[in-house]
Amino acid sequence: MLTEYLPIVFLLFVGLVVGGVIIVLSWRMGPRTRALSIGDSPYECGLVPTGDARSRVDVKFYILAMLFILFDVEIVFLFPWAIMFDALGTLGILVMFEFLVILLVGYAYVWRKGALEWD
Amino acid sequence: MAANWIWLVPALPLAGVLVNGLLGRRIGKGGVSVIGPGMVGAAFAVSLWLFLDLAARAPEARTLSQNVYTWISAGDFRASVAFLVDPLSATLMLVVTGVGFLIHVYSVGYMHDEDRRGFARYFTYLNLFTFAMLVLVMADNFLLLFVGWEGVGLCSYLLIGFWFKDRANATAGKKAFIVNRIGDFGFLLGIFLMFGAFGSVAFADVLPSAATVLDAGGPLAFWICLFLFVGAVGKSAQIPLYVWLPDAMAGPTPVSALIHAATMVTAGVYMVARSHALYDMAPAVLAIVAGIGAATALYAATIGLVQTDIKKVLAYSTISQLGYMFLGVGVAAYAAGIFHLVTHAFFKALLFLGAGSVIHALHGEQDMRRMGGLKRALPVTYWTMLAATLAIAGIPPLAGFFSKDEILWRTWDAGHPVLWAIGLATAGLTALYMFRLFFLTFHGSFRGTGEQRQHLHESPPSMTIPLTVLGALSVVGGWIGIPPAIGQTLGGVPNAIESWLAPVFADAHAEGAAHAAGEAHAIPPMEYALMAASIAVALLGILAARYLWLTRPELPVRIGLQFRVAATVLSNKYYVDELYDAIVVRPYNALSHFAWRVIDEGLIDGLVVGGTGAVVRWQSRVSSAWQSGAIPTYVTVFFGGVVAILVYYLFG
Amino acid sequence: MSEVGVGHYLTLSAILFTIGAIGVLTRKNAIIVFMAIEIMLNAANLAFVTFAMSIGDLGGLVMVLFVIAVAAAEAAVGLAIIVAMYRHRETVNVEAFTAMRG
Amino acid sequence: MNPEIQELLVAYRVVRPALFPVLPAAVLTLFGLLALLVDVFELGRTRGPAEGETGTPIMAPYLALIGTALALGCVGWQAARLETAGGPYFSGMVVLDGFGVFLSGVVLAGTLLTLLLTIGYCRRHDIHLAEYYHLILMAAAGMLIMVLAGNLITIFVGLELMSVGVYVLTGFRRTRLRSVEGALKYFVLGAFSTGFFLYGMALVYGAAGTFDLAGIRDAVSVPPASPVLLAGVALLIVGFGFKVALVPFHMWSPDVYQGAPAPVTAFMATGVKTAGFAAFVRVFMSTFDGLADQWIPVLWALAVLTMVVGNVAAIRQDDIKRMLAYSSIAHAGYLLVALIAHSDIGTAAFLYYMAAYTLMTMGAFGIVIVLGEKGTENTSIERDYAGIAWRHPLLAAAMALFMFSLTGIPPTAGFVGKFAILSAAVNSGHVPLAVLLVLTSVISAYYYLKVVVSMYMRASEREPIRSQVPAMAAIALLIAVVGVLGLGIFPGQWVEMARASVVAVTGLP
Repeated sequence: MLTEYLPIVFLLFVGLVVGGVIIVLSWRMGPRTRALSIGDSPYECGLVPTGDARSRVDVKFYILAMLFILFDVEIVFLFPWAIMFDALGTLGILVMFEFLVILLVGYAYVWRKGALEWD
Repeated sequence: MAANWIWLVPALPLAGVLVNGLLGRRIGKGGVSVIGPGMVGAAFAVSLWLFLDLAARAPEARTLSQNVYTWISAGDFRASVAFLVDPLSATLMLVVTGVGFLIHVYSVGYMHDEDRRGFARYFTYLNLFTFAMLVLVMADNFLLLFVGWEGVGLCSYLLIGFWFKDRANATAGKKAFIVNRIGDFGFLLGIFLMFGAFGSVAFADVLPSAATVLDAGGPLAFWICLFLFVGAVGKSAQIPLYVWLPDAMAGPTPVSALIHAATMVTAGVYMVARSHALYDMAPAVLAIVAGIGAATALYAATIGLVQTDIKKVLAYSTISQLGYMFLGVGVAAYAAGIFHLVTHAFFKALLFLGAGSVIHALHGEQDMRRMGGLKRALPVTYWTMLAATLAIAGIPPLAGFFSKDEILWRTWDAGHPVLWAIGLATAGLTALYMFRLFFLTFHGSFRGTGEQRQHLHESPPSMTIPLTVLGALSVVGGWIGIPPAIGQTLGGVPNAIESWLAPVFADAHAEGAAHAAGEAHAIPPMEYALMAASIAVALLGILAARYLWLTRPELPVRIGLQFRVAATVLSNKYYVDELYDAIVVRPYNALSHFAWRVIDEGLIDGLVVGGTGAVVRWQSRVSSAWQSGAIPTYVTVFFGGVVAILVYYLFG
Repeated sequence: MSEVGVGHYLTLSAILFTIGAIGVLTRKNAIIVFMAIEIMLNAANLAFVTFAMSIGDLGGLVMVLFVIAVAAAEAAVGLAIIVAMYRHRETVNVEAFTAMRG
Repeated sequence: MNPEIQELLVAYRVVRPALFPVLPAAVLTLFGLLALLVDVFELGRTRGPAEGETGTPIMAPYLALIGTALALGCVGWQAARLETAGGPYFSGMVVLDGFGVFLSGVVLAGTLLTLLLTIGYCRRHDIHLAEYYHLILMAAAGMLIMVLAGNLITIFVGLELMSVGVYVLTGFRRTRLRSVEGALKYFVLGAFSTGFFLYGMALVYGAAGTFDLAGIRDAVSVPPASPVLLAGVALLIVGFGFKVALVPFHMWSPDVYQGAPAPVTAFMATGVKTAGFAAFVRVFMSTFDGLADQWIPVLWALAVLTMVVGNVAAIRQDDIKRMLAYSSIAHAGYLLVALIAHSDIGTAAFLYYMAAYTLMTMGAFGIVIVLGEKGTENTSIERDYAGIAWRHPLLAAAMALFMFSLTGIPPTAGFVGKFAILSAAVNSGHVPLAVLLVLTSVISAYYYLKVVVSMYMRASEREPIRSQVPAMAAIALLIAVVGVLGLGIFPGQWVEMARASVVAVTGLP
């Protein structure tokens, strides 16, 4: 049954090869564009950005956003447990407790480091 | 039981290493001067005891061994730290500890200007060298032999670069080490092939079964022996891996005497002799050994003739003499090769130490053009050097005569007249360049500075006593190997060393064995003729040297200058000289210079050593050119690797 | 062909993976490079899920959870590194960082 | 008794035996978290010299040391109880066998030495963050998980735990451009390789229907191998090849090694490499055992490239960290030869070499670390190492020993290790590879020797390095010296241990 997937492997392969060859060729033969070229601009398609792209958003925003992602994603481990809560029993509770304790240490760290304070 | 105490022999110098290395600065120069030589002296005493113990046994039972511990044990593979004392290794042990002891004593005087720290460091290295060399000669398997082999290389490297303030010394040390690694590479491959064929690397397993496991003349025997010989070529400075030895003279002179003349460089000869059972299965390799030996002997002798640095002359002389030893083992005259190894250790160590004494007296001067007339100021050095020079020139009844002549005779006897002729020519050259050195140094008038003349002095007793002892050995050392041709006329004096070594080489060629055992044997008249020839050649060389550098000291100098033909024709007296110059000396000098400047420095040094380096450096540049520092390049190379592997799997 | 089957998902996964890989190769902006890597990881996730469903094994799904969690951690670390880089050179062009080479 | 408590006890009885194999990793995690917590609540931390300035963490380094030592003790316990150890643990996600326990020991020894060297380093370079120790412990825990993994998922989780920690550690000196640049390069390429690695896992999973290593082995043992499986194997080679720095997936390593703080470099060169190779060898020796004919040629080519490029490129380097980076690439090539030998002897040689390599590399980096001064790490071989032997004779002698061991000169650990690999290769008929190994070792003599020559035979032309050797670093160096000599002169029982340890790998459940 695996041979059915053979075309996919080949697709993967041909895609990688063709893409790779084109890139290597253009990299080797094309003119050298150094740093700070168009490739760095926010919209490489040529749209001229209006205003200063570097209007600063407070870095705390990013930190908070990153922290949110981290803690948010850990929830994925809670869903399967919640579904199977009954079947897993006390052992499940113990394991999940341990998992949460580790998360809590992370939380305490973030809190004590002041990452949660807006000022 | 003597066998239980074998470990003491290497352990004593090792103890010296520990004491000098760890406490050297605390016990001071006095303490170091006692411990350093003392430990080696004690090792000599134990070796002597073991030797006597062996000698008291029946010839077949002359083997002692001691297993200290199992070093590596991996599956079928076992290598032990185990020592073997048989006639061959006992001989070498005596040479290493005996000559080593004398050189240690000498060093106490020679190095007395060093500060406390340098002094302790020097003796630590020297003791370490002795330890490694003993491991090398006493090992009972090839792997342990290799350990000693690497160890002596390491010490050699450390001692060459001892005075490291000098950049040239450091480079020389590095060169020695790297050239030796090339040799070691061959050696290690040889050991692996051997392990593949025999399933063991112990002498006791490999050597007796060589004849059954290997086909005589087969490819396996050929490659094993060839690879081992590559190792020997590196360590014993033969063509084409000899380039490091002349440079190695940058180290202190006693080091040159011990390592680069008497012991380490002869390890290759020992190794070939030790594995003679393998070489007997590979006659083609033996022929290569003999050929390279003879070629090196002649080649190095020609270069030795035009050197002006006293130690360089001796260095090329050592290479040349090592060539003799390989010629000997190459014609399956293993005992003769070892015999020459022993006598050479005596007289060459003495020559180096004598040269050291001269250099010491002249405060570091090594150029013979600025010496001369030192006979009066350095009487002990003079007389002992005379003995050594006569010995190396091959004048009977000194040591060199017997051993060299034995090799020459066995070469002829084995049916190699060409190699014999090369050997004979080399003997003449040896006499020529050695007496050149001798006359330039001790005779004539002093050519150094007035200040040097004021400070001329004979060396202290710690230096002259070893000189005297070695001088005596250079005179009588050859008597242990008096060939039957002379021995029988003297009333049955036996060839002691051949019969002593006979049990080790017993399974060599049957004809050789009979010969070695000293059985009554019809002496072909040819042997006397050859003997006479080599004495005549040696005398000729001495006379020529006397004429060129003593009677007419201006002559060799003028040879090198541009010559005015008209002026020379005027004088009848010079006419003969001119002819001689034109026909013999000038082409010869040109050839020597060619060999030295072009082949030695240009071709081998520049092309082989330097060229390899250049190729590697170029490769290195190419490799790191890819390392552009830019992430896109890295990603691309990475991706190229992925694609290559996928291509292989999906289409390969 | 009307039914969307395993083959389709895998094809999509392969295409995604290739797009991601080529994105890493061509883009100079570190953040976009990083996004391209995330596309590669998600292509692998798609393949895991597809295989898991076609085989009827839950392992693939479990793997996906781990990959998601790890990708989040990598994102946090990666962005922090990129920010640190920006502070040194005022640019996020990956070609601009060649202090070490050879 | 309360029924809830009884239930907890029952659960505990279920969990307890399962914890046994992961005990060292658990101890590391616990102490890692403790180190972080204690510090963040400002316990065991000196006050900063002025208001708002941070003080020095006092407890975190010791907690890390104690945790590692305890974990090492646990590994010893595991080794002692190995024969009675049952299993499978965590449904086969984790396997406890001699191979894993041996390498756990190697990893933890490397971690311990790293910590001993780190403490003085941090003090000297004013790094006052407890996170440093936390990250080292967590990365080490990841390594242990990788080493004992019996499942591709576990390998992945361990790998990422280790990698994420090391990415951060690389960029830890964030005010220094090179440190951050190294981190960026490591991160971008590392994440890129993770993509391939994961896709490879997906393909193998698709072909075999399971992530379990033993299960995969059963599934793939029936030839012929499908292209999907082979593509998966290829991508796994890429993933592992990146972590252990095989050419052409090595490009990151010189830059990263040079940029990272020296103790982190040491940790990467030893721990990361050990863990990467552990999983690599386990997967290919046991799981893909039946596909040996398929992967040996590829690894063969990689080994040739790795040995040649690693050794040749090292010659040009003047920065000692960079030189050691290329050297560690070269050593990865030697280790790969042991894997290619594809035999018990080869795996035993691999184990032995890994231990030897860890000790000698750690030692070499240890010297590099203690020769650093505040503000500069002093890494130029020509300039900073010239004439060291005068001022620091013991350090120079130790460095020379490590260099000789890396070259493979007897009687050091490096020689015995190289010898073991060579004999394994010859035994399996890979004579050309063995020849190349010896040949490239000859080349390597050149650059290792350059360090020794510089130390012993060059006059220093700069201000003398004023460097006190911290007591802990001295202990670490002493351990390394004794280890390198001990493994070289008395290798017997170690070789024996390595041999005993491999039986379980090839006979994986």
